Amino acid sequence: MNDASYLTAGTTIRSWLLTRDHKRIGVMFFVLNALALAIGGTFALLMRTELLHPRGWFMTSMTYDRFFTLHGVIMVWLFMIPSIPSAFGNFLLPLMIGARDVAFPRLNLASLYIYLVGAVVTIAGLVIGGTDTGWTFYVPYSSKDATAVLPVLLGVFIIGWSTILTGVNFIVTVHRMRAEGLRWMKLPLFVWSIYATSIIQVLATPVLAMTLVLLGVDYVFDWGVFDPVRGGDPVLYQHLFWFYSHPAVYIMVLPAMGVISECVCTFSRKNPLSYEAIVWATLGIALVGFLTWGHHMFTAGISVFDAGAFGLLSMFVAIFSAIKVFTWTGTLYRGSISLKTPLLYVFAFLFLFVFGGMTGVAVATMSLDVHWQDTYFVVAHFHFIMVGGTITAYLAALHYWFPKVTGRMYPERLGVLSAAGVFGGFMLTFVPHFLLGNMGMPRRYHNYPEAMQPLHVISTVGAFLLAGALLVTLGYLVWALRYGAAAGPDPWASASYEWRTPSPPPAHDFDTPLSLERGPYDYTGGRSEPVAGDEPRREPEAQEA
Amino acid sequence: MAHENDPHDGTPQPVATPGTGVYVRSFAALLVLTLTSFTLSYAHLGVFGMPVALAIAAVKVALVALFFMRLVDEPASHRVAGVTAVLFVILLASLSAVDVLTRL
Amino acid sequence: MASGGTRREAHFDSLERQAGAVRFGMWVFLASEVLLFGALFALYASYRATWPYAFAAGVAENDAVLGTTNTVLLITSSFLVALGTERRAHGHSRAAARLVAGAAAIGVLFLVIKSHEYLAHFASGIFPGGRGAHFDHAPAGSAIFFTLYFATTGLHALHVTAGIVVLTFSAVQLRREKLAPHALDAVALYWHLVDAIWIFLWPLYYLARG
Amino acid sequence: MQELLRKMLFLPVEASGTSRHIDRLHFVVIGVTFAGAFLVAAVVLAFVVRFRARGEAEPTPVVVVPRAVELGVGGALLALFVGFWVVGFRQYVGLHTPPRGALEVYVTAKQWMWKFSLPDGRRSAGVLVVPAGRPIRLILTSRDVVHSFFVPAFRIKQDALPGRYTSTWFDPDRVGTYPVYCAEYCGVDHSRMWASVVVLSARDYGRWLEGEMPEAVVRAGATPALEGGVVAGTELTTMAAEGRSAASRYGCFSCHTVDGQRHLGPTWQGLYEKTEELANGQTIVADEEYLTESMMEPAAQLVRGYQPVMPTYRGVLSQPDAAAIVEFIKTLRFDRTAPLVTLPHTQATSEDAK
Ligand code: HEA
Ligand code: HEA
Ligand code: HEC
Ligand code: CUA
Ligand SMILES: [Cu+2]
Repeated sequence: MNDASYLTAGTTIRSWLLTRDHKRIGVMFFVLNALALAIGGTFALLMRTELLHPRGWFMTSMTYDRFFTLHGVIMVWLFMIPSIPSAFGNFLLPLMIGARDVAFPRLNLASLYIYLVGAVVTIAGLVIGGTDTGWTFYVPYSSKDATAVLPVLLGVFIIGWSTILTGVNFIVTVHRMRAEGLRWMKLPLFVWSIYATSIIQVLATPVLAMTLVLLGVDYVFDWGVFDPVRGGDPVLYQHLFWFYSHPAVYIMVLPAMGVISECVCTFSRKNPLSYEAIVWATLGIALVGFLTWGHHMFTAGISVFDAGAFGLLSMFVAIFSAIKVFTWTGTLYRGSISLKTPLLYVFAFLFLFVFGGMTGVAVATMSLDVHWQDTYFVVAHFHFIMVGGTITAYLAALHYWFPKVTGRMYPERLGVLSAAGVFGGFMLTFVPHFLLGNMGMPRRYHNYPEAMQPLHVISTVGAFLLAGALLVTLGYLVWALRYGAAAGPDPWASASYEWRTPSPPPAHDFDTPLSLERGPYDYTGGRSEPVAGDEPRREPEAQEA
Repeated sequence: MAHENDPHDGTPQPVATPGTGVYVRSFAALLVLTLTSFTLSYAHLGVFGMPVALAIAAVKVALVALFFMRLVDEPASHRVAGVTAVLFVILLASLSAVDVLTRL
Repeated sequence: MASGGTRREAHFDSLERQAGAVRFGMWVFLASEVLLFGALFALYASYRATWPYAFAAGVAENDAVLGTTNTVLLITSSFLVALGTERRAHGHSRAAARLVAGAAAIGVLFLVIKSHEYLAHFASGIFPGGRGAHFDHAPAGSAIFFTLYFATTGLHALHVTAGIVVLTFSAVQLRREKLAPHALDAVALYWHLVDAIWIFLWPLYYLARG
Repeated sequence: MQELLRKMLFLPVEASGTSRHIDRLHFVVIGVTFAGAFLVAAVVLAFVVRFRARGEAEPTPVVVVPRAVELGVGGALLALFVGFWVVGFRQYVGLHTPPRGALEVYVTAKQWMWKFSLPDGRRSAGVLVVPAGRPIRLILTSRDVVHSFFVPAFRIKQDALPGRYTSTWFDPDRVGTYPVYCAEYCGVDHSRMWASVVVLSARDYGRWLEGEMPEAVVRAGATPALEGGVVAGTELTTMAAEGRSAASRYGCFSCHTVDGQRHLGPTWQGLYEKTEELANGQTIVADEEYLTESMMEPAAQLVRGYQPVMPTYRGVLSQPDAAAIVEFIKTLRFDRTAPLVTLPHTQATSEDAK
């Protein structure tokens, strides 16, 4: 049964649960991630509702503290870090390099289950233990805390190993599984971004793992590794935590950037303005991103000298992102632009990411951060990047590859409509946060001065709008699974490799070896001029129809 | 279904190896360096004690990596993996220790 | 991930490619392991900068002779494994099995000495977390030194234990001629790394008295 | 101009010399942010209009930007960002270099209050009184977890760490009362760990030193306590604040909350003068006597629905501490719908300004 799509290559539950097919693993990752997003989002909405009143009105401070911890932990580790790499990356990576699978398929399945176990432990710990430390687990609060941080530490630790294994797998896959003759500089840019992300995952996550273990040991056996009474230093905990967590923010944005690169090129039918610039900027972010962690600690009591070094290095890493933004923008030049939903999300991304990124530069400007540190300005900064940037790219990816994954089209009109809703809701939610931060509203505050109430109310209204638009999206995508029009192998007339196999792809990805004659961004010919090697693969699809 | 086009399946081919000599020589060098380091630790080198000990350790680890782990004749990607990891540990340790050292 | 016989899996074009992928995968994984210990090295650097005197005194408290013995043991063990991979590459599985088993045995010896050291510490009132009679008179910062000492050598000992398990398993498989060279290579790489990490721990915790 | 921008960005009033410098940089950086974002948006828009697809799957030319342009743009932007850094770093160094002759104030943070002590032995909790026109250096530490001393009006913030002293300073030059927030998450009442800085004119400050109570101080001090009298009197801590700190010292908060939440033990919120149902079926009004007895002999009158796990504090809790705790519990009797506190926010009371 060579022609069966990966979806029909076995329909028992067992055939899914024990699959080693990267596509099925990707789909399962996607479902779990979306679930995490929904849970994390629900807690965000509860928080926003509570913040309608300056002193709250339906929870105690203790509950509120638990909720932002739940929200942060779930969004970061259960949703955002695995979202694009483990779901879309898994599905697309082999397709984009002409491989039959990732290098270690069994390990890949193991990553999925490790993630699942970690996620369950984390959520159970958050809910039952009532962890209230925030997602940063700062000592000594976290090691003295009467509530249980332990299960959460364990859960995040477990998820960390899932991330590391996925990273190892992807790095080896990109190095060793590329189709014969596929050179590095011919790889689709999404592959580069996943590759760079994997490097960070492999090198940063173990430091988090170790830090959490030390914290756990502190908590259980009272070893006091960071206890000032015994000569320890709580600030060192922060160093270790941010050595992981700053690179981790690039884990969250690099894959999104890969999505943007793909969508920009496909929907403007253009080669990237500078392929190499994007590649080097991607690697630059991954590597230099390791040297800026101290910018989270400008007011934490680190030395002025160290702070200065981190401030300067932060400026360097920002350049790479800027270069990418300029390259994407320039790619549109002389293209043939079709305003499909994914491209609209790309535009939203560009606008919001520049804002989010530039406010990153602003908070990296040391004297300014003294005012902003731990206020809603920072909350706004990172939601602009993580929601305005990454979630927007995630939605772009979802629409862009939906036909490839499911073989069906989503309804375009509704897509455009909810993209507008997402953008509007987003602005309404998070622009007020900048202003609140300027006013001096600290984060993780359940009670706040009354003067700040109007902005909070606006933000809450926006959050519900945003949630509504996301629900509509979810609704029509589910609808389209069944009723969407059949997509065909390449509905966007894209040149990228993954579109050169039927939609949905067969279980073994490629029936004939991937032809490399046409590059992934070669739009000099248009579609009418079929590329050699494209034809035979269209046939099975035709028979099916 | 997989094996039809690979005649070598299941029959590992002899691989080019560096030969026992390299291993023996590295081993000897490691022992000598260990002894040197041990002896020097009693030599009251003062502030230089630590750097010297670490330098010797670095040489030893290089020997292990290059010859025991065969980095000498492995693809560049393997070397990059090893070197990057060590580099990042150094960066992590130095940028956090610098903080402690330069606090007022 | 290192296990698996000599069979080629469906998604690889050739066995060489598969062997190469496993070996590279192991290297990437080891890079990750290095960073795991990296966190502890960073703590050592920073805390030593804070408490130079206590750290020097703490190192003096450790038995340099035992530490050095352990260093020699691990290097020897590593050497045996390297020889083993060499033998296996030439198809001499049984000779390789003996070498690998020897390496595992030395690993056990290492652990025996290590536990002896721990027990000696407990006996003289040194426990992790700054507990024990020793700390009544020790200089400030000693608690941190020994906590780090126990954490780091403990984590290393865990790695040694894991290494012994896979080495033993490999030796058995080799004896049955059921272990592919690339699988043994991966195990060997891991064991060399455990050795390499100890090569750094040793000066930090046993030699740097001044 | 500066004033207009400040209002547009919702920044609080600038009440120190440093804050004005910092704001100037702020405006430049935010200006560039806006310029960058709208520039990108404008270019995208222009390209979309100009290069809209005219047909299906049109071929397009290969356009590659010359390396020199790339490097030029990147370099220019880097120069701009490094420029931000240079100015920002200098200001940051400034924030860590108090001028000679600054008035030193020791700040102690603990869950969930700020205590101040001056070199002359004067102590206060919740209110810091300083003279305008004189630099003030704060030396901070914490008794428990990490807190952060944040005064928006001065644009300063510094974490207070257990086991260490950190410092920051400000040069207040505008008379008024300015809120202080705790900006590092520190537990349940993190969001109520507030205080005020009262900046007095030199003359008023002199009067205050003599023992008078200028109106601004009275107002700040009499601001109805953030829950439980955290913002207390000026010269000495009130008994309730003392009680709160005693309760925290003795670990009462590991079982009791002050926000209405049931924990191992009953909440203290609204406890005073409440009619309590006991395990033996009787009821009792929680007056001073009952509260004291509950501490000394908890098992004697078990509250219904709780385990007898509370240890006795007889011999542990000193008489003054016990009394202070009772006093503290009495302050927790507030009405939840009334505003907890009217914070003198951005509007520094204008009549105070010279
Ligand atoms: C995906 C996540 C993500 C990304 C990509 C970034 C990107 C950046 N971040 Fe952000 N950050 C977070 C997530 C992220 N951050 C989170 C979660 C926190 C809070 C953590 C916590 O405390 O809980 C945080 C906090 C944070 C702080 C600490 C603030 C504080 O706590 O006080 C700092 C300080 O320097 C910072 C800086 C930066 C910088 C310099 C970048 C740069 O990489 C940005 C680079 C991008 C650009 C520069 C945009 C492109 C620019 C242009 C196109 C130029 C425009 C044109 C002209 C000017 C002409 N971030
Ligand atoms: C990926 C990261 C991520 C995302 C997406 C979000 C999304 C949102 N976040 Fe948050 N947030 C964080 C990461 C994130 N956040 C972190 C790390 C913190 C810091 C925590 C801490 O301090 O420790 C934080 C803190 C934080 C705060 C500050 C709390 C405080 O300091 O007191 C607030 C306040 O408004 C907030 C609000 C929101 C809102 C309204 C959204 C909205 O965008 C959410 C909208 C989403 C939904 C409502 C879900 C609907 C989705 C579905 C129904 C499924 C649809 C599925 C498909 C389409 C496939 N977040
Ligand atoms: C180990 C948990 C624990 C600690 C610590 C603790 N308590 Fe309690 N407390 C309880 C429990 C359980 C009850 C309810 C049962 C009872 O009445 O004994 C209670 C009841 C009380 C009551 C009566 C409350 C009522 O609703 O009638 C007071 C007053 C009180 N505690 C004060 C204190 C003070 C003051 C401290 C610290 C100095 C303290 N507690 C420490 C567990 C604790
Ligand atoms: Cu104290 Cu937050
Ligand atoms: Cu960062």
